[in-house]
Amino acid sequence: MNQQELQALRTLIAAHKRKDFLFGILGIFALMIGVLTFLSLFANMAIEGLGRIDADFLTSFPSRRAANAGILSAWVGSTLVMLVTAFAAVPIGVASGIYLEEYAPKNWMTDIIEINISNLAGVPSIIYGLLALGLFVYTFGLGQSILSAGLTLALLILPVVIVATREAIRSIPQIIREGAYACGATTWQVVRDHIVPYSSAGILTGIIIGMARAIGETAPIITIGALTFIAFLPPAPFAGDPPAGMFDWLFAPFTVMPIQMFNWTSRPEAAFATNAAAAGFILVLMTLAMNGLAIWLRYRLRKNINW
Amino acid sequence: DTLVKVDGSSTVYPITEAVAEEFQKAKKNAIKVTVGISGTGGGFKKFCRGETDISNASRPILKKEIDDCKAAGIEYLELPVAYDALTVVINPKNDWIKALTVAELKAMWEPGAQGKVTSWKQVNAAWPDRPLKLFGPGADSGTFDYFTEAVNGKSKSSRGDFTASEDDNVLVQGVARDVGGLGFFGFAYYEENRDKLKSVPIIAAEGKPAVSPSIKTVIDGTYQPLARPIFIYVNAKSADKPEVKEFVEFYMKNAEALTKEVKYVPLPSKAYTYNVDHFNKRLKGTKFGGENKVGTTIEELMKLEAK
Amino acid sequence: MSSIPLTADNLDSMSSPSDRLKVDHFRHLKERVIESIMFLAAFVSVVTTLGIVYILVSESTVFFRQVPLSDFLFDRQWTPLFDDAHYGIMVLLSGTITSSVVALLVAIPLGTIIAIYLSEFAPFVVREVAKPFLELLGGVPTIIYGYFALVFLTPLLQKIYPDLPGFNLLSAGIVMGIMIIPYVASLSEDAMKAVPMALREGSYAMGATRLQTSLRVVMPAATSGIASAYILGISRAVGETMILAVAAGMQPNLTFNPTEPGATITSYIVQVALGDLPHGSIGYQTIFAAGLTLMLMTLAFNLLGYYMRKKFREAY
Amino acid sequence: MNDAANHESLPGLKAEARNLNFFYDKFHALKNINMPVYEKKVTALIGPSGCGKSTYLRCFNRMHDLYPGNRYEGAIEFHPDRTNLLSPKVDPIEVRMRISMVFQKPNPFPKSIFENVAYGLRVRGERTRSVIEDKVEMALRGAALWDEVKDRLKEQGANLSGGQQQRLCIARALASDPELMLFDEPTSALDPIATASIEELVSELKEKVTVLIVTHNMQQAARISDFTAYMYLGEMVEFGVTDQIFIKPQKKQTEDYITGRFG
Amino acid sequence: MNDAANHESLPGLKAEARNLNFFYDKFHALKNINMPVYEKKVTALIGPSGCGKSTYLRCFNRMHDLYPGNRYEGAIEFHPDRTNLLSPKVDPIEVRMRISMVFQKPNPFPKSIFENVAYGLRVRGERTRSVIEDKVEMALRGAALWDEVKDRLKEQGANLSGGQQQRLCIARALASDPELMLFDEPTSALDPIATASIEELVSELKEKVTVLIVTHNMQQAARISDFTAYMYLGEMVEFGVTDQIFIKPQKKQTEDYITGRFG
Ligand SMILES: Nc1ncnc2c1ncn2[C@@H]1O[C@H](COP(=O)(O)OP(=O)(O)OP(=O)(O)O)[C@@H](O)[C@H]1O
Ligand SMILES: Nc1ncnc2c1ncn2[C@@H]1O[C@H](COP(=O)(O)OP(=O)(O)OP(=O)(O)O)[C@@H](O)[C@H]1O
Ligand SMILES: [Mg+2]
Ligand SMILES: [Mg+2]
Ligand SMILES: O=P([O-])([O-])[O-]
Repeated sequence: MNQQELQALRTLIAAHKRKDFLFGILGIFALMIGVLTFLSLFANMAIEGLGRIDADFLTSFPSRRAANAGILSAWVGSTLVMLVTAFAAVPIGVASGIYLEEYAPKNWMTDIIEINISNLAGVPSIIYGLLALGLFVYTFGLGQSILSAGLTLALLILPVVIVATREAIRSIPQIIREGAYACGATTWQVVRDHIVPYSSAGILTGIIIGMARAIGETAPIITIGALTFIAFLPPAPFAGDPPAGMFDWLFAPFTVMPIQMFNWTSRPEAAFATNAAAAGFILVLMTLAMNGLAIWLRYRLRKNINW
Repeated sequence: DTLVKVDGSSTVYPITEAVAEEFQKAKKNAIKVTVGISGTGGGFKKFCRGETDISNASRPILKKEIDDCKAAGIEYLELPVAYDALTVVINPKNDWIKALTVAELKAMWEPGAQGKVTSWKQVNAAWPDRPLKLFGPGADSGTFDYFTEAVNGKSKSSRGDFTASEDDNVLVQGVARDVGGLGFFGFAYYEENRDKLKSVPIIAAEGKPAVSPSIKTVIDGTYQPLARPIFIYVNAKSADKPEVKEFVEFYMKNAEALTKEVKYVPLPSKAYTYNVDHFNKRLKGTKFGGENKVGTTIEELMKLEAK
Repeated sequence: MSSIPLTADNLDSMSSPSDRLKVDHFRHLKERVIESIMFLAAFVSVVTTLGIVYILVSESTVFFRQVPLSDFLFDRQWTPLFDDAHYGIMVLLSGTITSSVVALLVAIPLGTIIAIYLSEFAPFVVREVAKPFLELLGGVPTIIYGYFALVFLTPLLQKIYPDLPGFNLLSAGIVMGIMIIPYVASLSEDAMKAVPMALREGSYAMGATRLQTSLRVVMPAATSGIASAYILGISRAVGETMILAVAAGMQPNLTFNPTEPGATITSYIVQVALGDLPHGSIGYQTIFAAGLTLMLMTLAFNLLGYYMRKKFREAY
Repeated sequence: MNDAANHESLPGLKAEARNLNFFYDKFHALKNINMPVYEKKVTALIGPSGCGKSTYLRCFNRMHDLYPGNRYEGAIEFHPDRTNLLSPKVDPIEVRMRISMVFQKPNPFPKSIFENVAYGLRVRGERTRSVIEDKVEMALRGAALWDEVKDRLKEQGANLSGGQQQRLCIARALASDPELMLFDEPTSALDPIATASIEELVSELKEKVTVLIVTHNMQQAARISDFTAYMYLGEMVEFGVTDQIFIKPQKKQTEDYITGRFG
Repeated sequence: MNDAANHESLPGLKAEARNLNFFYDKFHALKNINMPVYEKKVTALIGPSGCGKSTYLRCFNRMHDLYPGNRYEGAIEFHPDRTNLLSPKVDPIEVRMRISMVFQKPNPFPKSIFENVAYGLRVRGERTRSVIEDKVEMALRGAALWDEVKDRLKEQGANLSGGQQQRLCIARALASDPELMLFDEPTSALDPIATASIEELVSELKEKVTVLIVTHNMQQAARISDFTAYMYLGEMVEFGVTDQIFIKPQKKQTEDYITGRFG
């Protein structure tokens, strides 16, 4: 390569690298829009609400006096509802994703289910509330309970979990499946030993996003009958007389964090807005704590699996 | 479990919440009370299915709901608990409005004004040619129904091109930011936002004085026609349960003080004693004949209830 | 070599498998049971849809018995809760479409750029920290976003564009877009991350830069995952409620201009569902008709997307 | 085609393709193939790239079942009971447990080296730690990889060099004691020494196992196989005893290929 | 090691490894390698599987930069200006534009056959349709693939058979007119005929380009290379003119390997 060509090549590379560099800046910029929005929301809640957060705030029931009001019933409620949601949405979502990718014959039925799932993702959450009211609360007679709420939110986030699972599974190279089948593995063994382990990072993303959405939802839970003033706690999970008593909590009345916040933001007194900010702050921390394990697991998995 | 279930209007919620809080304290948590917010309509839906003991209502029970209750064999007791003064507010920088007549309000809000009356000047030639920006509660709220009936003479008869929100704080924001803004909502919101808003004295009819909303003017019946009663409805069967009976009695005993505390207008003391009497006699049904009546003063209301 | 001629009848006798190769019934049963369980799981979403459709359709029929379909489709006003009731769903559709388009114009470019940046450009630490942070964006209750749009973004936009009303589809849409970023970014990033290194090696070995590799090799290889992320994002935008209820003005307004206030199908539904209206009244029934319309609209989009993907695959 | 059949003292049959056709959707990839596979012998498949060798091999363990649209016609009879491996009544899992395969591109699982080899055993429900360890070691030794990896059994399989990965996959296939082994160019990524040890392994295997091997290397085919089949454009052009095929092929086509520039 | 250097009428140098060490994190994969690469000659790298051939080859185009934890020490000087290819100051992109590579496992892009080959041109900013078409055809012909794919240029690269994919990758590397070409076992997946055409291609390339090729096939090394390097366990055991290495290697180790059971 002569000097002249080399010079031309260097100019070209410099131009390409400039684009690269600009894109890097653009990437940081875009990322910052997201991260800074989050941080400013979070900081705003912290500035407004942090002064309000103390042990009393976490251990008091709601009250008409903003200074006495706390979020005990709300955070306990949210925690229990999320427990139900996770127990329902994760297995059903992951199993659906696996079924559609690994079992279902690739025919029009699967196509319909696929369209159906992305369609469900666009149904407004309150419609899920209306469905759940008819289905869980009345038809199944589960009442206006933690169980109904948890199942409703589970249905709501199912599309995200399913889609994330499917995409994660799709990215496993086919030769890995061939290798496993060639060893004489059954479909279930392939799923258990390969598909699930190698796609778990992506599945976890779906769970993280879905659960984050679920913990912040208000409308569907109001529809099925979450309460706003509730000054007692449901029975402690799994503490009652086994076996029946252990599940009493599932049928208890409840409230959740976003409802408490929703109520507080719509109160006339400014002091309640402070409470709402404080609750929002706690809610974000709860989201982080709830997803912490999933985030950590995903971090480990992403590090280990490279095709 | 001894549990009193209350659900319904968000307008009435603060009062019932206050009562519930004090009641539980007084009973050392031996009786549990839950209060939900699902709107007057949503509340009656549950009430008429027999799911709740008490329904909060910011308007009298309507024909459709009466029929539903009847079909389900639910009988009820109607107890007025307080007054809400709908307050018309403007931006503090608005210096051309000292008072408004109902006719002027009508000129702004009547259906015919839609798209046409867009400037203050069009309502009254003496006012400046500034854009008129209207804010009001959502078209499905009791507050909206009442206001339209009082101002335009017919419930739900209104122009549609105003900014609506279920959340009165949003309306506060809207008017506080717009010099040409005008809105209406419950008195409590005005009380809490006196620094951001100005209330408008209302002239009920030609020749009447301009009256500002306040506890006093509501009680003495001069704030007209925008003061409206709010209610609780008690399921007649539940009324026989000791815990519900105790709760209702406690409600009536403490309503006056607690109503004031949450910035609503209490009824005169004798109204509450009358309510207890009414309750104990189990006088079933509604006095409003399935529709909203405008301009019922406390005096009239008590006469009505005494019938 | 045993050259028994292959005829129809010995083919038949042959196809009865020996004991050793016969389907192991116990294992087969176990597999079938597992498959059935998985199928049931997948069927949950079908049942959910059927349930939703049943509720929407059965209540809508009551509605359409009283409101002619032509009014519903062609009236240019939406005032079902007013005395002078009009039922022109176009009004709400325009709000839904406008706000969703604004949201997607924010979420898709930003989300994609972030995904590429995190997957191909960012140092390891940045990537692993930023991703969960972004995902928290999806966990902030939407009511907070609503207020963010109303009291922060709108005044900010008014500085640039003073005529902007205090309630508008624009700032609600933008904030909605930001909220959706994690859907697009996180799932796309996963898809890109899963592209085999061998492909990247192939591209870098040709002298390609990161950007070239990302755009020309990684993205095409991750198309399926990115498309799914977009579809989820679009769906989320169409179904979002609270932000619009707070910040967009709830004012039924037939417009595609984002700087105007507007109402969407979702904000209308939540307003009515949680409001004062007697259930079962015609006003209340409108939410089912509106919900059904939204569902049909997303169905149309999804069918279009499905058709295009099929087409695209064949064209390859 | 029938030279082999007329050959005296023929060994027993392990399998036999009869009028085998295979379609990738519409693409007719294998055309009416008839070929015996003799028991405890090595049969080599040769032919130019793209002629259908891999496709044919993958019929034996029903790999094509994994993809919709693929279609078999005809039969592969599996002896002694002459079950048609391709029959829908035959369990492909059972088939694959008894017939194992080494692929053209090495495809280690993203698991440790040890787990890669142990996988076949785990699938068969083997749980005893010591049994698994013994078999893994034996398999790795068989695949001439033991010395290189014995100290790094816990490392990821993907961290190995190309040739090591290929041997890892061979070990994986070996570990599960199959009756018939399918090799798709197992030594293409290997150096002569590793190749030699794999060839040696194949010769040893012959005592217990039947082997079907695809190779591009004529010398290899000549060295290790007892029978050779030459394929071209999806057809079986010639099948016979290896010596015969290499010394005196019946078809001009075969001769051209074998005596090609490569000698 | 320096036999070659003493050899008379030596061609010009294209590159030279000097005290090159390479580490996969803690694993010391290349140990103090010194080796010249002569201009417009073919240099073959031989050695047992896992000895570090791929690792060494990938140093030349800085492929290891893509993974964290990898570390180079020493230098690969690139002539005529003797820039150290491994220096952080040298732009890996420029290096890769001038030095192209064919990988051990074929890795076609998820694009059409045409776009796979055109990729290098597009990366270089070439836009003219006719130029691209010409170069693509030339490259495909060079890689002996044109006849097989000329009617299906729009099909996905991944739909090709293993050997076809490998040739596609060779075409891709060819299309961008590099100065130095790195081949990592380019013919391992190929049948003799395709192999022969690739070998022919390499011989033709020599007129314009320098070639560094990893092969397991001793005959191939002997046939096509001018110089041969024998590596073992990360070390460069012997380097020299091919004929010399094959006929009279200096080291016992090399002799053992070359005259192994294979030769
Ligand atoms: N999945 C597929 N879909 C359609 N055609 C295919 C598919 N896989 C392979 N083919 C085609 O089938 C023919 C036979 O392919 P096969 O992989 O069996 O060749 P091969 O003889 O193994 O070649 P090689 O030696 O290059 O591996 C080729 O023409 C190939 O292009
Ligand atoms: N990513 C990696 N991390 C750690 N060790 C590695 C990695 N890649 C390769 N090795 C090790 O480095 C050594 C050299 O590997 P390399 O791939 O260079 O071998 P090779 O000579 O090309 O062998 P082959 O002929 O089998 O391809 C081997 O011992 C291998 O296990
Ligand atoms: Mg093949
Ligand atoms: Mg290698
Ligand atoms: O919640 P409301 O019925 O008072 O609007």
